[in-house]
Amino acid sequence: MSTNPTTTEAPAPAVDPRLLVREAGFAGYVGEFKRKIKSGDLGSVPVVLGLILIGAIFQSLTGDFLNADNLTNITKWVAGPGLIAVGIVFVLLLGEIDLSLGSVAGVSAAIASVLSVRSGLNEWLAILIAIGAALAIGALHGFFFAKIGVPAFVVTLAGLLAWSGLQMYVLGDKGTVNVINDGVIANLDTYFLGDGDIAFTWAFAILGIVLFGAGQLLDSKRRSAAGLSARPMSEIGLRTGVIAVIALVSAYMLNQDRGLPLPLVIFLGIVVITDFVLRRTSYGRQIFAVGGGIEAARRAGINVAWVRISVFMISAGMAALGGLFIASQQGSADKLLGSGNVLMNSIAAAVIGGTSLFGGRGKTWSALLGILVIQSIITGLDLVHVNQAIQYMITGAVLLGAVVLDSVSRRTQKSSGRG
Amino acid sequence: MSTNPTTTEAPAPAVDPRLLVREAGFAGYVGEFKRKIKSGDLGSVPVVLGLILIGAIFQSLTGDFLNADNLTNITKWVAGPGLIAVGIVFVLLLGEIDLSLGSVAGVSAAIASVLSVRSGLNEWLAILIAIGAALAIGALHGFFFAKIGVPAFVVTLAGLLAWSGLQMYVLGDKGTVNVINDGVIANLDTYFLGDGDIAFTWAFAILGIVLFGAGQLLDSKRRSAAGLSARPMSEIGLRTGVIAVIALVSAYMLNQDRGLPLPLVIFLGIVVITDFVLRRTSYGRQIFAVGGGIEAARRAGINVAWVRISVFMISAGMAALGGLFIASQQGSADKLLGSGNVLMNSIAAAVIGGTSLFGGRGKTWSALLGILVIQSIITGLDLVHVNQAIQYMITGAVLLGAVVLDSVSRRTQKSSGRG
Amino acid sequence: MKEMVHVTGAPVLALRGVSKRFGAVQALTDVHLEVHAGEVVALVGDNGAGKSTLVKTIAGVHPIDEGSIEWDGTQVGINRPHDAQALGVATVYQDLALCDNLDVVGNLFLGRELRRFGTLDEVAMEKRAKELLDTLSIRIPSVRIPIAALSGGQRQVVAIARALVGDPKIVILDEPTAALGVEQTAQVLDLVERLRDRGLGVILISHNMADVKAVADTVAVLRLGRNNGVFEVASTSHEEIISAITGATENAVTRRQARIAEEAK
Amino acid sequence: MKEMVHVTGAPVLALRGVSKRFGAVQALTDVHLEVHAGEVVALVGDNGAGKSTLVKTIAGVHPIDEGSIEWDGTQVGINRPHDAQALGVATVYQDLALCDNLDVVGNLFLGRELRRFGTLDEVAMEKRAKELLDTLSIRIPSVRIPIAALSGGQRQVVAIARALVGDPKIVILDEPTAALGVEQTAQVLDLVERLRDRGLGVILISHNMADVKAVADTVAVLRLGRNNGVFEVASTSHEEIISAITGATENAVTRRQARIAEEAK
Amino acid sequence: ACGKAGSDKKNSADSGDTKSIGLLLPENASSTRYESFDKPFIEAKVKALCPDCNVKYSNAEGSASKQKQQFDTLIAQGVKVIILDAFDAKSTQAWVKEAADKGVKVIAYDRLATGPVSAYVSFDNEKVGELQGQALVDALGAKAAESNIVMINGDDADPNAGKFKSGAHKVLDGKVKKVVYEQSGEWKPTVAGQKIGAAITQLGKDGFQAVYSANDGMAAAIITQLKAAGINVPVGGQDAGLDAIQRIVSGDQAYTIYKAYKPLADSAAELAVDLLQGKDIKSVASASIDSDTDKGIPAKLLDPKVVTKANIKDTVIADGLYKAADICTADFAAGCAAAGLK
Ligand SMILES: Nc1ncnc2c1ncn2[C@@H]1O[C@H](COP(=O)(O)OP(=O)(O)OP(=O)(O)O)[C@@H](O)[C@H]1O
Ligand SMILES: Nc1ncnc2c1ncn2[C@@H]1O[C@H](COP(=O)(O)OP(=O)(O)OP(=O)(O)O)[C@@H](O)[C@H]1O
Ligand SMILES: O[C@@H]1[C@@H](O)[C@H](O)OC[C@H]1O
Ligand SMILES: [Mg+2]
Ligand SMILES: [Mg+2]
Repeated sequence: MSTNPTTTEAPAPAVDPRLLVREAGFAGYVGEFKRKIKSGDLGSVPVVLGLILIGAIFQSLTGDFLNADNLTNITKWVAGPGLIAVGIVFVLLLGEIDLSLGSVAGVSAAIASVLSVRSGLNEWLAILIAIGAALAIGALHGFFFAKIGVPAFVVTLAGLLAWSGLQMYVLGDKGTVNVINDGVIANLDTYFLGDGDIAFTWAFAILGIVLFGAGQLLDSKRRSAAGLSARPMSEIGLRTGVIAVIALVSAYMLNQDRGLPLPLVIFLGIVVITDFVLRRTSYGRQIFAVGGGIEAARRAGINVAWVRISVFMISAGMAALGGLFIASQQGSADKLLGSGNVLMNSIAAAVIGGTSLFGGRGKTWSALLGILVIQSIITGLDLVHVNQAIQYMITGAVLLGAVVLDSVSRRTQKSSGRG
Repeated sequence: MSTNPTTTEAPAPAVDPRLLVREAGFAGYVGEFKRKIKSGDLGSVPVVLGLILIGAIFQSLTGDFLNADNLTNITKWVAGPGLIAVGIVFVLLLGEIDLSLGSVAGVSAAIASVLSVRSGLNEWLAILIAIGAALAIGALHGFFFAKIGVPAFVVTLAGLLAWSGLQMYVLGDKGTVNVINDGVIANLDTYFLGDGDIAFTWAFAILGIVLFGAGQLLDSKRRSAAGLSARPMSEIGLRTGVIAVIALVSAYMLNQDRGLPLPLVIFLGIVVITDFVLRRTSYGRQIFAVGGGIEAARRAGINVAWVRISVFMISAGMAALGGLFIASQQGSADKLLGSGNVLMNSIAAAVIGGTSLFGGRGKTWSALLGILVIQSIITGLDLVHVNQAIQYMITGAVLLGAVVLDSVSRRTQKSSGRG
Repeated sequence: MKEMVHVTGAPVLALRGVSKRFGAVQALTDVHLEVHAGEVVALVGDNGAGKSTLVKTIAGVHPIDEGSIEWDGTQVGINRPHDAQALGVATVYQDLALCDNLDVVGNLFLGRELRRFGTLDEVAMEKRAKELLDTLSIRIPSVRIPIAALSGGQRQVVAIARALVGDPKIVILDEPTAALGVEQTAQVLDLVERLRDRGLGVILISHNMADVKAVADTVAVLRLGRNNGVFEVASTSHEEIISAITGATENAVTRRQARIAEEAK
Repeated sequence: MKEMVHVTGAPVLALRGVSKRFGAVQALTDVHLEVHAGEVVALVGDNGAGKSTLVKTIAGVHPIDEGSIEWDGTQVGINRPHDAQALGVATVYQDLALCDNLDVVGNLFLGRELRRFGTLDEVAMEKRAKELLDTLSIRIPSVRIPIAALSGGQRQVVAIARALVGDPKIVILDEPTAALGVEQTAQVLDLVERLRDRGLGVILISHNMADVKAVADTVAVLRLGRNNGVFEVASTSHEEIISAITGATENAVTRRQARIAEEAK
Repeated sequence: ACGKAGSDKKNSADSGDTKSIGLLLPENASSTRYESFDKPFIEAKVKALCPDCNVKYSNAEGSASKQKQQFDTLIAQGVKVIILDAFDAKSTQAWVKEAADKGVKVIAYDRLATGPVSAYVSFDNEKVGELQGQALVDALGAKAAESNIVMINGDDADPNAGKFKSGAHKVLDGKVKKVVYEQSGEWKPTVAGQKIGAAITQLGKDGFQAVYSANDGMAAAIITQLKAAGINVPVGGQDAGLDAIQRIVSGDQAYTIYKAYKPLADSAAELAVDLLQGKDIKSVASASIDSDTDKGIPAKLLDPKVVTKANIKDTVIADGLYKAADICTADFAAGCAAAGLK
């Protein structure tokens, strides 16, 4: 029962022989993909599949879901809750929650519109003040959480109440304020780049593809130069190809309708920027560290309190932006803006997109994917004429269904991994 | 710089000499208390102080807060959301969340009233069916969470939507159903034991005191008999004394008004029972273990899936009970029962009472303390009669204030402890 | 190197051709292992050799990908920790796996609480806990403080004591003395011998060759996830085992010794 | 027992009368300790003696209750880990304190990331990480897998390598070789010697007397949270240290040895 | 037994509070009317009629259970007269009875609470729906019969919403070609905006000729989405919010329903003060109405009015609800001039 131990090997560690190196070329890509399916390590694929499924179901039910103008509407409406969801991703990365974001969205929209409409302030200035107020609110939450030690849940629950009170107070007796006709806020939702010029859409899509491809190439070059394992060209090509197809098809669809919607551009821009901050800067690394193990982060000399406070400022700032988009979409700021399902939808978006509620795992792209799922369900159901009770039940079922796929694949991953 | 090492001691471990043993008698009790204040290890004391503070403030503002009938009202109104909060404590102990409990409360109340009023079923049977439905709902949530691996947040968010749809559907076009006059559900809120006979109140208070004192005594006896450290008599006396004062004063106040309210008795009874289950049974221990470290619990051979499913059943069952109390209190089951702030208030109650959102730490008594804080704020503000916007802001501030005390003391504890 | 396998009847536990993969890492490849009643098998190997992974497959923490596990000669499926416990496997994990929020008593009896009238018998458990810890000569300020407040060694002893509650047939100890002081280590080695004498099978993982040589009957070496020899302790030298572990006769250990010898001159 | 303290000028770090209490447990009472440049101080003691607690007060994890800390002869306040790092203390904790969700590279450079145009320079960090791990002769499947997927020993090496990023004046190692294989242990001992030769002060906590005797200049013994002697390694026997640790000349270790000797007869 | 609870208490309710009037309003979110109009008007009128009286106000925030607590709290405070705008009129039977047993009088305000209420002041909610329907037909003019209509209703959970809906259907069904899309906007502007988006997708830009919106808040979002899609059809609401009046001025919205809050509030205040002082109320509440539970309730019923560009001056401005200056901010100056508001 004994084997002869090897005694010839050199002591300095070479590449671990147990690491399954993928075959080169396309075959290797396919093999790797198969392995990933088996071990459930599929990243965003299940959510994207869920999205496709939702689209297919609603299209077959209504025949209108894949209309260019419906799709355009969806891309416009994801911006408001989507931006709030981006803020939530940051908070969730810390393993915390921010319940106040709906109210913060509401109070910011109220401040911006009251200042610009009733007090006649310059609209840009009004917007800046509103965002500034939101940042201050976030800093206050962060302070009570990080410095006083009140659980974030309680701080932001108190905020949820207090800021919606403030929102009512700011709007005052006269209530709802219409946003300025054709003003900055009004245009957030309604403007199409170049007033619907299709050139903008194509340019935007191609820019995206080129940046993505170039980034991947450069990275791969640097890694090879440093003697590290790098993505093979075939894979870079394939990935860029997939991105290109998505971008170009989207551009084509948008151009069938009104062109490139401003809210989509801003939302995508913010997702890209925040993703960069999280993955490519020390600050982002610190957020992950605090979320993954606060004690380890503290012992590494990270200023945990500052990370926490700043994250709550970011989430409040994003909520303010989101609130402005919602005001733009409904044409007014009112006492209800930001209440109801807004917060839940945004949190759900982040979670559906794959951000963990327990900290340390997630990305802002999940806000985009998740809110697309949710907004597709909402819009799809709007096209189906059933009564409100049934609609609620279906929404619940579809929401669950969209995540089951993802969970099943993750479960495989879990059972084949540690823990 | 070297000291002479001791070389005489026996190797078998005796009591650790570094453990600071408390002085005997009353002086020791005071010393221990001082030490606890210093290290922030105060248990429920800060929350109770917060409660007293809230009472004092509202009494001085309105002059009506400490009226016997206002206090009686508060004790009646805590039952509904309080029972939901008890369910939430169970879920929080696992480190999870259940967003559906408001809807579950609503749908259960709807089922019970529709069956008993519109279908003319026996009211007890209707209640049993409603609770059974809630347990089934909880099992379904648990199944998707524990077996399929969908995050509890998403499962119960889907539930929140689906069950409130079901609630509307069950109530149908006719909407609101009034509960049967003087029926079982109606009495849940309005009945006073012995129809207001003061003997019941006194008996209940004395029973509580005796059970508490006897329990402490017996426990201490058994421990001494087994040679383990036991609570000294002086401390047992002091603790029982404090409980006695609280119980007798409450009884006196209640007897100034309508006597012993049924909802208070049921709520207290359920808190005591669930506390017993959590602290004195293997099942309760398993819940703590899963919440404290799921992997450790799994490796200890605990059936984690079953613990999770059962906990979601408990929370849904508690929500159903809570829903019946709410229906009783408002005299009807309507489409909005359980919506709005019900869920948030219940979660906040659990957290304010000291149950951790991150699992493994808490008790059902925290539901009682927390809901008393919240209901006192709500009732107090109702007595003050300021406008809504201001009320919201004050509620937020008071809520935060009530927890700051607790957090500050816990923070001391943290900085003087590990981590 | 001699091919000597210690046999006293059929093995209680036998692994046959076990493989286990994590994502892109093949942690175990075709591993064989046998443990007999009354035998102490030391499982040794370099860091990352797959020892803990192997132990976890036996304990039901990770189900195996390929191969089979035999218990008293019949093939069994171990898919969750509960299965292993039901067979009679008690495991002390390298990462301890204790519940930070429970106190020492709670952790010791987790899953096997003592009861009285259906409710937890805290008094009996506390008493038994003290006795157990005393036999391992550890001083813990109080058995009622949460695990989170214990020192590294104190926790390790609690984890070891856990394995003694209940009535196992095989005890697996994954680096049980790593965090222990000299005295506690001696106690654990004594304990291992007592377990063997009571007819239990013991799998002991350790990087300490002195300890291994002191208590083990057989040494199984893992290297890069594969078997790399099984040795009879009595007839194998320290150096033979080390070179099976490192896969080289010349290694950092010998180099260091050579250098020190050099410097001493 | 001789009273010999190794002195090369003023100590870099000196603890004077440090006390620390957790709730009802007095973990440290009036503890003194000095570390000089180019000196390896071994800190030994029974499980729960307070070694890790002492180390954590130096590293700023727990602020001290009483006493003072001197750095290069001037009194300093160390209230958070950042303060200690700023002074030049690098610490390898017994509980490692790594972020499970970050990969090996992320953990190694946490708080001291290499940057390029203001953004993380992943390529440079990955390269450096590989070099660092190579010097500690550990084989890790990939430096891009999360810490949670590593074996016990692999994690420990990552934690040790972490302390070498940056430019410390004092390195504290709390049981650094507990989970390491023979080869890796030898490498870490080599490393300690290299650090000393570079003029750094090293505090090494270990339960392994052989390792202590091999690399330490001075041994400080803690017992039940108090100083229990400081010894010059060269002139102190194994037994003397052990009896200072256990507080008894007769203990489980000697009993075990006696019994084995007996049985051998 | 040893006796009844409360036997020796100096019952605050018995001693009574002869200076306080309770005011319970149902919600504050879906409409601004309650805190902008009802509450201040009632307070002012009470002060005018009885200078040392005060009004104790609470808002139920859309929850029957919360309203019951506020109701009981008023009774605990010793209030003897309560003006109740029930969040859910069906639920109140037991409460009102309980109050009556304690000698507390309840005036049903706006919504007809069940139970033995002392009086009722209101608009007829079904009538509101009918007016909305008629105003939409009027806005369409001659084309009405060939027009397809989109209806965005209120929240199914709100009992009033059903009344508005059925009232509107009563008029629209028959007078217009067809209701081609009908969904609940849940009283939420964003939801309403998205529903109209779906309607546009499904029906096309020319697929409908008018939109019924149950209130102004939802109308704002609907109009924004219609504009963005380049559609210009009549849209109507309810509540006469300032923003709605402005949209009417600018021609974006066709009409709103003005429930003349002032007379409503004044009558309620008069009734309350009379009841408090033990006077007869027949002079104010001269009509009589039956509720689900009680018959012959003394009532005062007011008529809601439709507001269009033509009668802004004679309604909301004449009643002092808004000043021309409130309405005519920079954005709306041109429209105001055209409508003759200055
Ligand atoms: N959950 C997991 N996911 C991915 N890789 C894993 C996982 N668990 C273990 N591994 C890998 O499997 C290999 C074996 O790990 P294992 O913990 O069994 O080693 P070990 O022999 O116990 O080492 P040590 O002596 O350091 O404890 C390691 O390379 C490790 O990286
Ligand atoms: N956060 C804490 N709360 C309460 N007690 C603590 C805490 N941390 C440590 N202790 C206690 O302080 C004592 C010393 O612990 P410490 O971890 O310093 O021991 P150690 O010498 O490092 O032991 P080991 O060799 O086992 O690692 C122990 O009795 C432990 O229970
Ligand atoms: O005035 C309306 C009110 O009656 C209804 O209940 O809620 C919506 C409002 O617009
Ligand atoms: Mg291991
Ligand atoms: Mg230690």
